Amino acid sequence: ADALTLQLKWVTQAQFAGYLVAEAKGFYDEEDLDITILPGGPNIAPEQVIAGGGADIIVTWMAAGLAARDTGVPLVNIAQPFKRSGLMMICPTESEVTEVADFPGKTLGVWFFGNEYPFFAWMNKEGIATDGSDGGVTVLQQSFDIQPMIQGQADCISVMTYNEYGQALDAGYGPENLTIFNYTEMGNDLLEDGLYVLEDSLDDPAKVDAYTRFVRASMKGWAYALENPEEAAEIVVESDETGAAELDHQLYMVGEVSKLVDADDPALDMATYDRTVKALIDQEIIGAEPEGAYTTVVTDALN
Amino acid sequence: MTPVVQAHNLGLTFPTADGDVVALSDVNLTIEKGDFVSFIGPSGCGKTTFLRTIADLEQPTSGTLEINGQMPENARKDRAYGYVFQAPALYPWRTIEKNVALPLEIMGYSAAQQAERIKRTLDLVNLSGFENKYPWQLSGGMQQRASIARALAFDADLLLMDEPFGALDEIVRDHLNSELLKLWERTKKTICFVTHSIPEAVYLSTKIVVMSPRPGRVTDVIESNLPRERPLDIRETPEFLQIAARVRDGLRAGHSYEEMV
Amino acid sequence: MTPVVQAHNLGLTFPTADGDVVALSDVNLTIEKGDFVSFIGPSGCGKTTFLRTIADLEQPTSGTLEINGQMPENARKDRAYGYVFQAPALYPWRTIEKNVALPLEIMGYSAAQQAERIKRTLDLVNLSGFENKYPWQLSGGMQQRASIARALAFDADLLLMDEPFGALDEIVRDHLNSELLKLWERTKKTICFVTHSIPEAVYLSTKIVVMSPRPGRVTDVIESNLPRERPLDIRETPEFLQIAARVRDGLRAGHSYEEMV
Amino acid sequence: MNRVLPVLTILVLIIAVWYAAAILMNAPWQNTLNGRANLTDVPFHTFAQQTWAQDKPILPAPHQVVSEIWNGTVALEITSRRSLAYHGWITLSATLLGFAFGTGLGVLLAVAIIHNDASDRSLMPWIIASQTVPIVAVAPMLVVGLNAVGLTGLVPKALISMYLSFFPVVVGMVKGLRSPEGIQLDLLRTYDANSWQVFWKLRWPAAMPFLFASMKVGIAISLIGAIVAELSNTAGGGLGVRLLTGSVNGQTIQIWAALFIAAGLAAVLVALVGSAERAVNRRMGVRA
Amino acid sequence: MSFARELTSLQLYLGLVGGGLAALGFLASVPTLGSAPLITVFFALGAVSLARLVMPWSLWLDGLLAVFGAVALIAALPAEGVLPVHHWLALFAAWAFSWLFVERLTTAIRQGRLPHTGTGQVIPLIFGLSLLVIWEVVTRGANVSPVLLPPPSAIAARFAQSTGILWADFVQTFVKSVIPGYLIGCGAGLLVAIAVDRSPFLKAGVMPIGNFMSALPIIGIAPIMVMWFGFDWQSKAAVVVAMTFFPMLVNTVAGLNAASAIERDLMRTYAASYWQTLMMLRLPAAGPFIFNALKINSTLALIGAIVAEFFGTPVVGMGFRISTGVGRLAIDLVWAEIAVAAIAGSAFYGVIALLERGVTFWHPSVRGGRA
Ligand SMILES: Nc1ncnc2c1ncn2[C@@H]1O[C@H](COP(=O)(O)OP(=O)(O)OP(=O)(O)O)[C@@H](O)[C@H]1O
Ligand SMILES: Nc1ncnc2c1ncn2[C@@H]1O[C@H](COP(=O)(O)OP(=O)(O)OP(=O)(O)O)[C@@H](O)[C@H]1O
Ligand SMILES: Cc1ncc(C[n+]2csc(CCO)c2C)c(N)n1
Ligand SMILES: [Mg+2]
Ligand SMILES: [Mg+2]
Repeated sequence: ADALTLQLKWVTQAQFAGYLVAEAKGFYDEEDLDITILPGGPNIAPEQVIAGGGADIIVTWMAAGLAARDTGVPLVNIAQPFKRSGLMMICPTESEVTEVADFPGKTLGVWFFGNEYPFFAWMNKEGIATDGSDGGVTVLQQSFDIQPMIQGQADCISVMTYNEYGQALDAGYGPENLTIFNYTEMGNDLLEDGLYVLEDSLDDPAKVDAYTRFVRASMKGWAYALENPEEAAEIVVESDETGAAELDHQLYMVGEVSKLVDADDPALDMATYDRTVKALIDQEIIGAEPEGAYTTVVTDALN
Repeated sequence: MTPVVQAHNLGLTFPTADGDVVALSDVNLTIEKGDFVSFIGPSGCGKTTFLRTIADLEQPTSGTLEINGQMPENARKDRAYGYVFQAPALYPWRTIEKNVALPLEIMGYSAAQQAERIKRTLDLVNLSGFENKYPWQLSGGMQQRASIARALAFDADLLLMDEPFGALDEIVRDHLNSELLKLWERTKKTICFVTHSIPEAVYLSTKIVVMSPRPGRVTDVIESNLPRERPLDIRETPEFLQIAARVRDGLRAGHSYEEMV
Repeated sequence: MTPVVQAHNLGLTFPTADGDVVALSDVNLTIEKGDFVSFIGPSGCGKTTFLRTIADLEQPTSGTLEINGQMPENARKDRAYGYVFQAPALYPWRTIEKNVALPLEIMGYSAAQQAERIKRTLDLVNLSGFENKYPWQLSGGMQQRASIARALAFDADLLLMDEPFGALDEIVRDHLNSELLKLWERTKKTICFVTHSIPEAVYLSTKIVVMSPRPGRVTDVIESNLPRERPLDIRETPEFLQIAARVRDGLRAGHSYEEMV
Repeated sequence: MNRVLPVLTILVLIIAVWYAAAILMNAPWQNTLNGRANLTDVPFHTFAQQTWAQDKPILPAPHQVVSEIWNGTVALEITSRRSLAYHGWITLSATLLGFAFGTGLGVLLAVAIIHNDASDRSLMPWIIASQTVPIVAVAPMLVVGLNAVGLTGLVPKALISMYLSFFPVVVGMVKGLRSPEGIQLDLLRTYDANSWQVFWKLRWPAAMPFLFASMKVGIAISLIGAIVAELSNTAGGGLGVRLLTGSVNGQTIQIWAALFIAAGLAAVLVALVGSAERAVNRRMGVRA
Repeated sequence: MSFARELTSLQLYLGLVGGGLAALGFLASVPTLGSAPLITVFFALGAVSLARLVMPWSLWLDGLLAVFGAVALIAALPAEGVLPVHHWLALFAAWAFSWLFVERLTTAIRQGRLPHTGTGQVIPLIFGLSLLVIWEVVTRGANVSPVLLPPPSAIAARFAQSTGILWADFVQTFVKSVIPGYLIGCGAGLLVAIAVDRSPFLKAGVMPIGNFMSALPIIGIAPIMVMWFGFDWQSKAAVVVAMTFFPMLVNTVAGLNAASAIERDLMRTYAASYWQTLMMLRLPAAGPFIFNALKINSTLALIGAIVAEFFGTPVVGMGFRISTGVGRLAIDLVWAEIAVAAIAGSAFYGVIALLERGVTFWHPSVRGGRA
């Protein structure tokens, strides 16, 4: 069997249900693959791991992937199961933010570590300063939960529809006492979880074949997960070595993720790709239009 | 006149892990003003303990002890005595001058008084010129003299000295012995002096207390009839040798090799 | 016969931060086999330094020094001497027995030889029964005797002893002095002995070396004509007192208060 | 009894303050919750109990932490991924391996330093500087770098533990191996002992108290190292990962439970070194 | 052989290794003569140094050889690809010469042939520079990905470019979090120690707990502190306070007991008051212990503040930059921050150590030479 290592972008959770299910249900075995799935975390940069040879394939957000490519890690997108963004910014009513025009002078929580690009692209588009100057917003490096909102340390915080937003709902927040800025609905979404490999590995047809089988099995995993959310949530909890994943929450997450993933077609959507590239160039995060940052050989081979 | 020290059936027992140690037992002793009393005896016989009890650093477990007619604690609070420990116990972060100043600062002497007394006592022990040195820059003998200066700096009438010259060679010792005698004559202080040396005890004292260990007790009190004026060569006179012999006999009686040393 | 120690214009200067210290200057001395030589002199006159130079623990800066006709370094490598330091320097993690065994282990004696020698030397210094005690369980005097046993355990013909009895009281000292004399007579060792005590020096020695400081030098070498057999009360004889007086004069000449102590 | 009573008093005091603080710190959120549920006029003792029973409190009450620990250890099979004993074991093995590496390295460096002047002069300042490098910052990169050369799992964590724990050992052992006085060294010189004999018969035994003092600090620091390493290496679990995931999911009770297990582990480890010390002391005849 | 006898066996061995490797390297570079002329020259000179066996060879020549080797190597580093195999010999030879130089310098200082001040400080510098050269040559010569470990030159370049950011981060972390946290933590530890010391009951109760706490992984409270005290510097200072408090408490309590019985008895004979005894005897005697804690804490404080910044900060601070820098693969900036942290930490430690020398000048460990 071909051995491949997959580095996830975050801790084991239903955000990665497709891969975990594919592994648990033996879909990878069926494709004669031996997959090792490595959990990530707030201090693990998948781009660095793959550059160091610690992984063959990584799950990361496109903005981070392209930024890494610009710094000299030649990442190539081979598939894009997530079609839409799950990123939102939410502001409780107490913050008195109801529209973008209310932002100046407010404190906004943002995740860094490669997750910050969509926010800055949005602010860039709105012309709101983020460098602490007058008339701009104050940015906080937000922890990965909703505490800053509960405690009133930030006026608005970043959430993922499938994770922190659920925590907010659990804590008694809801559409009635929140203003929600959904990046997808605003047309500000940048591509999120995609699969990336190193460019030179694509020169090897055997590798390309292995990637193709990997993507095929993974998509089968996604399809299965979306059809059987309970079982998928159980598999996620079962796969979590840290024992921190909670079944209810994972079930919620599978449900939300299903709204973002297209289990039938992992091909890259070029319109969103172009928007992502443009946003990065506008912010000068990357210097120029990237060449060869994606390939369709894998997705083309699927059919 | 009330005696300076009056011990009556004084006893002191240290409870320790392997049983009680009787450091002092049934000690009866009276020291009058102006006496120069030497304590001599084998190691562990309670000399230091007795001095410490006078100084209210140990509490007697039986009998009574009065200093100037009052309880040792009150005498201590009256700053009735100066104590010279067996080790110099100078504070290494203070210069010699500042070490001598320590009791004066504590007792609230004015800066001018302090300066005057420091100068006088350092002169007395021959340490002028070393005011600004730190203790570790001085030899052991110089340190010991500085600690004597410190005890003399405030005018306590009673001086408790625990083997102050133990670390010094014979010549220096002779010199300091005669200086001490002169000081005692001039100031009429009362002095309690612990020593291991028989000639020293005999040379200095008006009264020699011989002690013996296990339990610590007084075995002999020898009144010396030597004149107050004592040139160094008095030590070759028959009177001197006779007292020395009596002290030596008393000491030897309290000794037995196997257990002590 | 080659002398055991032969020093010729020996000098030793320590360079220090505030200038050179001349610890030994122009020392000329010959010590024959079987001599008992005492070194006496005020603090800092170089007694310890001289012993350490013999032992190859310090390097002379001028002149020559031969031990048994060879360089001190070679003598040390031949294990020509046993050294008793001013402090006992016992290793606290070794029992008395193991402390005495230390040189034997290093010199590669067999277990049986070690056991035999330990027993013999501990007997000699009256410490039988304390083999398995640790140093802190012994009094200062017992510790000092253990360190003497350690120096005697291997049969060096030369014994260097630096104030071995400094910490002991007079009675114990008397006892050990006569034991040491007996040992010396029996084994015919050569002994170099540093002391502060005039009676001790006179009582023990065949030769007394009087030293004086700044610069450290030998001011007098007194050959003693006392008989080899010396009861303790020899110390009251006129011959004894006469030698003692000469030593005292020699000492006093090298002394001056202001600078030394 | 004389020693237990004061400690107990202080402990009781701490717990009392803790409960009070839990009420105070959790009150604002409880008020929001009650307000939302239209609960008014909640009597104080009910309110207090509410603040001690929140799901994600700012400060969990002591009994919440204790029950989390109980549920995570005794009430679970030890092999379960949710078992705190399991995670504790993972952290412990990294700690012990790192401690062994660190002590070994520390002793070796100390030996080099005392025997070679050039090592002393060139190494010491850098050893101190090494500890001013924020290892937490280097750890993630180190984990990736070691991964690149094929080292994964326990070893990277142990190396980070080592990095922190060798320091007290070097410092202590340099002091300890230099602690023999001149006269004790001179004694061996008079026997013409070689440097091997000087080391084993004098320097090493003299350094024992320093070694144990350093090891007590070192083992506690090793544990910190293992936890820090786990913050950058979530694969495989461990108490650090529990801390991290607790923080990521806002599970405060989980954070506190992991913290307490770590604390208990540290205490046990330090106590173990302490008893090893006493055993060695007894063999070396140290005064009780 | 007589000249070689002036060297220790280690020095002789290093000289032979350096010279031998250079000779070997020279032979290996004959086929490609001229491709890296500086390295070839270095090899030749290194081989010539074997002459030390038959003639005097100054230690300064060894120093020059080491420097020349380092310069030649760095000049020969390829822009792409890896260093030719035989050039690695130059690295080992240069290392041997620099080590030899350090050894001989040390010997010369010890024997009084060179002044202690000045030259003494050079030795650790040479050692550090050697490490940097090795780092540079290995990362660039072996083509290590800059995303994993950038060469020092790249870090230095980034440092020079980003002084503005680095300064702002330094102010946020060091000036705003570390310094106040350190002062409060150490101050509180000292005061509590004095308070606890007055009551035997308190002491018996607090000390075991304090000992226990000082062994705990206090770093773990960082997320909690961020939760309690917010994102800004206050939560970082709180972590620093918690980390520095217990070492100071434990050390000070031990230090207050450091005055010997006889020194206390002396105070008793003067009927000195509690405060007089504290100020004139016990605090000065505790000085070395207090400074010990101050030194330990100086390294702990910075680490604590940086960890705390991993759990939420405003968008400035060394910990923020480090954690987000890794995410953005700005690894050279991360190392520049690490360099700032190491420099600041070492300087902090150095200042405390200097203070210690001044204040506890009387203590044998200070009097007796190097600390
Ligand atoms: N704090 C103590 N606890 C227990 N035993 C003590 C204590 N202090 C002294 N002793 C014991 O009391 C006895 C008398 O001791 P003390 O120090 O008074 O003797 P000393 O005559 O001064 O001896 P030395 O000449 O050696 O100074 C000894 O047996 C000693 O061991
Ligand atoms: N290592 C050293 N460095 C500098 N000076 C030294 C050293 N050792 C000894 N001295 C000095 O050399 C002189 C002789 O010292 P030495 O120890 O030989 O005297 P001593 O006669 O043994 O004195 P004591 O009777 O006090 O033991 C003294 O002035 C001393 O300060
Ligand atoms: C450039 C240079 N290289 C090596 C050493 C020597 N050295 C320093 S630390 C160490 C490890 C063990 O002590 C060694 C061998 C030096 N001083 N300078
Ligand atoms: Mg005494
Ligand atoms: Mg001496």
